[in-house]
Amino acid sequence: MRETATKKGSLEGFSREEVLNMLRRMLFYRRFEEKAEEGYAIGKIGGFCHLHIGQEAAAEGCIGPLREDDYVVSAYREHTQALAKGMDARHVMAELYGRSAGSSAGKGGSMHIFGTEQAFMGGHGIVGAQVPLATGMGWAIKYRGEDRVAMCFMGDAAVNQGAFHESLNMAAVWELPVIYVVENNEYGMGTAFHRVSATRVEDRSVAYGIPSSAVNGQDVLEVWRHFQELVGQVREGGGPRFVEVRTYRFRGHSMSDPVSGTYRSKDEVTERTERDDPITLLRDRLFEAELLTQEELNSLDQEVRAEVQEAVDFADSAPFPDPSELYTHVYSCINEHGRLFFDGRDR
Amino acid sequence: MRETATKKGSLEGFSREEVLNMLRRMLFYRRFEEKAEEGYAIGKIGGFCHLHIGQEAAAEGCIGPLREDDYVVSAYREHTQALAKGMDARHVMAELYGRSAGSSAGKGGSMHIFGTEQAFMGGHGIVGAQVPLATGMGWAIKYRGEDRVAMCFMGDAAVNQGAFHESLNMAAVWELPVIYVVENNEYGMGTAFHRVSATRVEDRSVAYGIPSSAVNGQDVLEVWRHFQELVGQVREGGGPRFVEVRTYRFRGHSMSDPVSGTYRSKDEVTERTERDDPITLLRDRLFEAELLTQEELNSLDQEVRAEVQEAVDFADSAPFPDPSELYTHVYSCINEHGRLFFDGRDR
Amino acid sequence: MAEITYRDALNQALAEEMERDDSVFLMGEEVAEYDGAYKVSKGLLDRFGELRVVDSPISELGFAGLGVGAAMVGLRPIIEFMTFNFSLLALDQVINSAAKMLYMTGGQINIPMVFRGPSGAALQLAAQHSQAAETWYVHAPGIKVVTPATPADAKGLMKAAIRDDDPVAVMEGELLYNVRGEVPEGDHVIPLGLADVKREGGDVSIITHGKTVHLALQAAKRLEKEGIEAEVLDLRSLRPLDVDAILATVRKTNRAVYLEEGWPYVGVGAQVAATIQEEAFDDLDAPVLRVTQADVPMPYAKNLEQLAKPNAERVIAACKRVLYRT
Amino acid sequence: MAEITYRDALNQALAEEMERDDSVFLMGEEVAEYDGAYKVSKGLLDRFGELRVVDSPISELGFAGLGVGAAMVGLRPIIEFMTFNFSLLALDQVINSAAKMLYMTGGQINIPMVFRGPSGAALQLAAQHSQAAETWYVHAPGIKVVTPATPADAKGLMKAAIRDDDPVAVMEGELLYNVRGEVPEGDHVIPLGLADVKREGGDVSIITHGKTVHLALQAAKRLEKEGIEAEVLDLRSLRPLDVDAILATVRKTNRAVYLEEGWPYVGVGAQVAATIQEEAFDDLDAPVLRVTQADVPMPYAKNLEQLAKPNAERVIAACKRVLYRT
Ligand SMILES: Cc1ncc(C[n+]2csc(CCOP(=O)(O)OP(=O)(O)O)c2C)c(N)n1
Ligand SMILES: Cc1ncc(C[n+]2csc(CCOP(=O)(O)OP(=O)(O)O)c2C)c(N)n1
Ligand SMILES: [Mg+2]
Ligand SMILES: [Mg+2]
Repeated sequence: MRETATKKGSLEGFSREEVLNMLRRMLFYRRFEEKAEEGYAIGKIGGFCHLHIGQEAAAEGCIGPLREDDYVVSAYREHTQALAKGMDARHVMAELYGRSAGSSAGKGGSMHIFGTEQAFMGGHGIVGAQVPLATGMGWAIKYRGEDRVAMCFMGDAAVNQGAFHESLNMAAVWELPVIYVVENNEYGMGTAFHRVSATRVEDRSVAYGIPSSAVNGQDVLEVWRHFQELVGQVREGGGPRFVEVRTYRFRGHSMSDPVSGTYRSKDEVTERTERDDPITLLRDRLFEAELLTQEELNSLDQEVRAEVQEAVDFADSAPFPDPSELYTHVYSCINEHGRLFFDGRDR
Repeated sequence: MRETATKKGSLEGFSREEVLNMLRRMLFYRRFEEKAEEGYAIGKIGGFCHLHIGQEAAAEGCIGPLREDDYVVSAYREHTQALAKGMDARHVMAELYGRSAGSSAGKGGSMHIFGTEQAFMGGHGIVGAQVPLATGMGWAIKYRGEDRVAMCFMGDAAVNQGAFHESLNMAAVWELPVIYVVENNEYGMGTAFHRVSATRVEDRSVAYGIPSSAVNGQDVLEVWRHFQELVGQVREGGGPRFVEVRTYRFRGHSMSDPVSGTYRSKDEVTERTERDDPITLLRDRLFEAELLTQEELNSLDQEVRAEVQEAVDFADSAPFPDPSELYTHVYSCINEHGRLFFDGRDR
Repeated sequence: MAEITYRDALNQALAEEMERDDSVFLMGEEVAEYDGAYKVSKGLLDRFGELRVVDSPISELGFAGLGVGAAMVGLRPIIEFMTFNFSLLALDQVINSAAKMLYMTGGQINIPMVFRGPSGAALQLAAQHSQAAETWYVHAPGIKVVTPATPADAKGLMKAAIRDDDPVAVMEGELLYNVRGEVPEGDHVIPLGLADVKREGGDVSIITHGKTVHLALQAAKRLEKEGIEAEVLDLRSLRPLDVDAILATVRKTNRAVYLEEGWPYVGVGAQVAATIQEEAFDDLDAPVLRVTQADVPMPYAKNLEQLAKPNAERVIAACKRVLYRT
Repeated sequence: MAEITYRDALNQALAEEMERDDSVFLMGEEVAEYDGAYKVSKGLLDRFGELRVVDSPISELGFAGLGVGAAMVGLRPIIEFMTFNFSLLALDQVINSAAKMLYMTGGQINIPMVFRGPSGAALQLAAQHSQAAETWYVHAPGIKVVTPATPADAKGLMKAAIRDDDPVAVMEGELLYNVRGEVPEGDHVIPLGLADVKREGGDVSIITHGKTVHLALQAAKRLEKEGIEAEVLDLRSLRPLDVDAILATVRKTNRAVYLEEGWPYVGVGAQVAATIQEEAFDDLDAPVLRVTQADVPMPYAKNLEQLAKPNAERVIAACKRVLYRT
């Protein structure tokens, strides 16, 4: 189907257009996160804000091969995954800004981005809690006899949660169509993975008999190719899969945390961000293959920046939620009898 | 150290005395449980009562090689393990009878047998909850630089609890002196292990890099030998171990559950109880090796029965807890100020 | 109307709703092959097959979360906790996922699911197996809680819970499963949030929920012999809570006792007493008193357990105290 | 007396107690190398080494249970929850193991341990990260709960909690860590169960605990301008609960408002209101009112969050209502 790697105008079997598209989208994620960073710095965004900078190839390469109706579930470092799944950047940014036009009407914020129309199922703040949820979506797919796939993102530290264990066992027993993706960025906050785990991430699915693999998460082409294959297997009824995507967190854990410190040195971060930037890596390969010029890149970046700026403008000019929204969306069904709220609001 | 298996007057390297002792103790466990069964039938024992009948070799063979000050922690099917660890049968039976002379002063019952003097640390009713507790004891051993061992029993179904996963990871990371023992009696209540687990019990520690092994849990000599080795390794700082002890539950899950039914056939139970009785198996080998006669066995059994009967008599004649005991042991430290109880008892 | 057990009433409700709506499924430990630890799901596996009646591993956090995930995409899971004691392990998913989902998605995702099973003490099950779970569930906005006391209420509330579009915890009682009573056949649905006067009386109100409704009725009968007419109000639903019914009975009798099987500190009775004094302060002729489990973990010994549980004597004494008849 | 932050007061308490008793250790996420997510354990790793200050994996149920196990054999663990929000995952070990252990062992095994960390909302952390945990902990007999509001109380209560032979939950506040105040040096221990009158006044009692003590003081100041003298009673300890102090302030002012940052339904305020009307019925000139978080999951948007949290206006309004000044 794809052109071969050697063929002119292509890269490792991906057409120029496909690769440029990946580059463009990764740039878009990067610029989006940079604007989130900025928004946080100037106080437009509050709370905890976890950036995906450095890990864009995971968003692009894992989600890219999915179908629109496949489910994606994630943790709190999910902005770019939401974008990758097709959510409108304006609604995501407005959510970060806590505005009524936000995807969760301003009620969720950075950690709780949801877009049901794009089957992006959040945005969960309790480490590991999304793993049973994704498993439940896999269950629903099986229950209904659909050929969808549920993809569950988690961080490396999440594999030490009980919920992870219980979920993978159930997925294996019932052969659910779930791909569990660990984005191993080497740290859970300030704790290096190996300090709190006796084995490699990759080894963590053996106990459930779930096929495991690992990819270089900074190489979007490798990630994409690998996930394309996995998604196919799972869609065809192959049961769950487990993947370690090896990556690196370029920023602090959240906007309130330092980029380096007692837990990782400045030098380490400098070295890794210089060496392992997924966008730079792809750019250089495109340059090398003469599929992209600096000018083309510049204009790509201009486009992307404009698009992100538009999202920021949208967010910034959107109204805050109406005070009356405080009490909506607590219950979807306000029963005819009895009282549901106990703070005296109806008195 | 031990005599060889071929030597006369011995069995597989154990002296006649050692083996007879094992037989005697297993008989003791059996008779104890039969009396518990009886006590339940006549309403002297209430609540949930889980018998260990058929699994006696696990109690004897795993705990036998331990030192007095090694910790044993278990679930709710723990009567014989408490006895194996040295607890007085009278206190255990009195606990089942809910009397003040019971090991937990009648407050714990069948599921909560504790004997701190014998380092028997319970008796826990929430499936899997004892696993972190044992891990904490392992932590304390390491913290204090002792050479004790903590042994943690659990059922096959318990390996699907998140607490299991979280604990084994910590034990591995910190190299704690804990032996995790899964008594695989093939069922968790009415659910066959393979119906709710995608892999074998034995495979469950791979993800943590904890050495794993399996033994025939109906052969007390094999169990003993294996655990003697493991205990030595762990005591010498070898870190945690994981063992599957393959056994079979001869009775219903608890006294309130049927022995067979939709989940396992009567035939299966008959076949297995006939084939796999750890006491019969050992007896036959002793007969065969001409280390025991029927008369000797009979008198052994008489002794054991008398001892158990004494425990029953003790329990049955012990007083119920004094009503004032209702409020003791809630707090060990009743603070000078403020109220700790809110049911109006002090008014 | 047929007289059937509470257990069979629940079974009917489950079967009828599963028949009516094929997005409803039941998952939990032993619910399928074993027919349920307490046989509530008897026959459902045969009738609906193993995709709709599912034996889970002992992974409360996991399968509760699986239920929430399935509900997120439109199924209507019924998650059975063998008992609510074990559901403490799952509380994170109940509160942080199920109860908060609708809010944090800005209304995008509702969770139409049921958590069910027995709550509270049975007989001599000791500290870890005898716990009333109401407080842990009812505290959080986003979830609803019902506590049927009779077979008819069990059927009617279970059906309403399954049809409700929000997460509903249905707290049953192990000691209720064999209770018999008349149950309307067919589509008997009791709206959530409607309390029920189980006995009328003008002198004092015994307000209660769940299993202790029967105890309240016993106490009322004995009080009658002493010339005291107690009204017994069964809340049936704790959230939504029928505050109107509570205030109505208090306005009628001017004296109230809250009876519950759980612990007192931040128990349901604390909330109801606080509410009554907030909203009917001038109607009260005496403080609202509470009769609860003794404020101790449940002891195993039969005699201590009896002392720990609320009993008719204590209810009667409380009623007399609010009537200043001591 | 030095003026230091609440954070440093806690740090002092931890360091002094670890110095005093080498069976005390601290375990939790990020407590060691990272100095604590909120820097409460700053410097402790260097001082006490990695056996006594331990970074755990993100396994709340596991390491809480590990702490209980270590306590069972005589260590005195301090288990830090990065925030109490995450402790819902560990609740089974807290309630079923820690709180019930002494009872179900018939007095053989006490659990001398501390669970600590921030509880309640900070700023814009949304539904899953903004939860007050009091109700889930205080409900069960066997556990104690304290909620220091000032640096001095933080030090004094933390030290008392570590020395107590029962499990004690110390609920701190993320928004309190930077609060400064005078803290006695050295062995400053505040007995559990002693409430503290943070402000005297004769017209109305604002009873509260934890973070909202500061809000109560603000409200009292504003009320003063309107000629209303509010007494502010800081409970400090929720279990043991200083009921005498509660009754004393109510007997003095005859009017009380409970202020808390958590949800209302079975909140601490419900218990305190119920207790007041039970035990000081005739002293009340008005119902006890409650000011709480809005009964909704915490919203992210800044304006909604402000509306959701209790504020001075609402406290003032409640005070005026119980004074019938509206
Ligand atoms: C159950 C739970 N415990 C602790 C936290 C606090 N916390 C948030 S993110 C995080 C680290 C997670 O690291 P990892 O899973 O590797 O994901 P990453 O942040 O690196 O993407 C921690 C400890 C939480 N949100 N939930
Ligand atoms: C967390 C929890 N869930 C459910 C139960 C109810 N329960 C008690 S024992 C049991 C089966 C356990 O089986 P297994 O671990 O194999 O041990 P066995 O009884 O066979 O010794 C179940 C489901 C419980 N006690 N705790
Ligand atoms: Mg990470
Ligand atoms: Mg078993």
